[in-house]
Amino acid sequence: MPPGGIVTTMPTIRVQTEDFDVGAEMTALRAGNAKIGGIAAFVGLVRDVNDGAGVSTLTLEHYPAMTQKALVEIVDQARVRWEVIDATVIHRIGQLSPTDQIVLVLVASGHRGDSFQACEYIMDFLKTRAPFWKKESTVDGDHWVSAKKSDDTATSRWQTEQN
Amino acid sequence: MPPGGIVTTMPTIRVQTEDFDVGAEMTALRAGNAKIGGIAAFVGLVRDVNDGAGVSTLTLEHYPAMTQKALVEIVDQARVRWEVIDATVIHRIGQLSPTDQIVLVLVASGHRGDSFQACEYIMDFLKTRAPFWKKESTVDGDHWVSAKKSDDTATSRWQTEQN
Amino acid sequence: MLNVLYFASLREAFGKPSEHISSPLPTNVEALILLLRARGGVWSESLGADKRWRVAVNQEMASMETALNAGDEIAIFPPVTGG
Amino acid sequence: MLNVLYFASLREAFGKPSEHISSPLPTNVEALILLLRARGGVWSESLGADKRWRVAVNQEMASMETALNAGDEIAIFPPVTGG
Repeated sequence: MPPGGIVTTMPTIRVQTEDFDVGAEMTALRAGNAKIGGIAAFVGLVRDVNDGAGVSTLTLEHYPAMTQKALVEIVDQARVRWEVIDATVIHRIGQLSPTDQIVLVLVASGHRGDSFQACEYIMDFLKTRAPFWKKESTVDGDHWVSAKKSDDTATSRWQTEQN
Repeated sequence: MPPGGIVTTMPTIRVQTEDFDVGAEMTALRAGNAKIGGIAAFVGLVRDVNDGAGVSTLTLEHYPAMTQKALVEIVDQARVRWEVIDATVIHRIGQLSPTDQIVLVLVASGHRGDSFQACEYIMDFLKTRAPFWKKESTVDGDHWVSAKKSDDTATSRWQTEQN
Repeated sequence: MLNVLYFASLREAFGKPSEHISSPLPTNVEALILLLRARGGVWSESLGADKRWRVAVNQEMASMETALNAGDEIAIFPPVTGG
Repeated sequence: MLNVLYFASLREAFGKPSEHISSPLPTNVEALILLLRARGGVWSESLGADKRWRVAVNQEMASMETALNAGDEIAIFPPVTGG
């Protein structure tokens, strides 16, 4: 039972090649639930890190049998720590271009602090625990993106801090 | 000049009686800017705190001459602390009902940590510094909502912590 | 002359959204508050030291020591509850 | 028999997305890694102790000590980079 004893809903978790509509996902999440005081959201976008001369496309691969399991577990862990009424996680795969949407996390809670913390926690763990890999195609050729130390740091702070 | 030396954009700040469209605001914020790696968002909603028997409407009043100034200053303060490429703050006034949207904060940054922190900072200061007041109309009559100590605590932690 | 505005519960308690205060012109926020409290009734009650209220001078949050000048817009209101 | 999957740069380096490994059946993740490294070339290079790679057993993150049983699905991949 999460803090506050609020009845939890099964989160919406999807991995898809199609784009997503943030407004529609948010409307679906909050539909008619007057217990929700706020929704924290994060949308990840493909950056053009090299001023237009760089990334032309990004290809996202994943491990289908594990992805859903990993994302459900991350959301469950967030619910142990914060009051989460409902949540949505959508991650795209396949070929993407700069300014395209990659990932969406929505967390609906009674109070904003819970939604902000849970949303950032889910993003941090998604970055370091969910089995997705990015390959960049640039004018200099293709290469697999390296994991960033800053993402490991972002994840490990949840294990040490007293939120 | 903010960290990273990124050229800043004038934030979008609006106070309005009409509802807002989160998807459309997000699309406008990120339009064509390939430097944006992520957008953190928060949508505040009218809660029905008393299981349906309680709040029937909420009326929001503000101090027009001060509101815009206060919100601009809050966003500026966030930009001193984090890399913010662009931001949107929309606050509704007038009469609202449970499940209605009250407030929207969007922060676009190169990296997600900046957008999350700046978005939560803006919400925390909006709650304790922007001149809005809520009046609840319930079956037991009307009353002005009291300021919450938890909001003061949320604001003051930004003044002490080393983000 | 000062333009003094009241908001939310204070506007309702005082029965008016604003008024002009000119003679004597209070020199700082504290002097203005003392002048208003001296009216007694809802004024002394609502602006008591035990009550929570805030003052803005020319749309910026102010303290009891903030100086006042002719033409200033002073707003007195309860702690804000937006968002 | 173990079903061993490779992803991203490891899939490309090894030139295959998966393979079956049966005899001898490695008893834990470390034994499987040693068996693969013993192939030399890209195998010993990509799975070197100085390289960053991860192992999942039955879709859960595993360590070198995680025991393996016939029928398990083992995935070997570089650190994840989604989001």
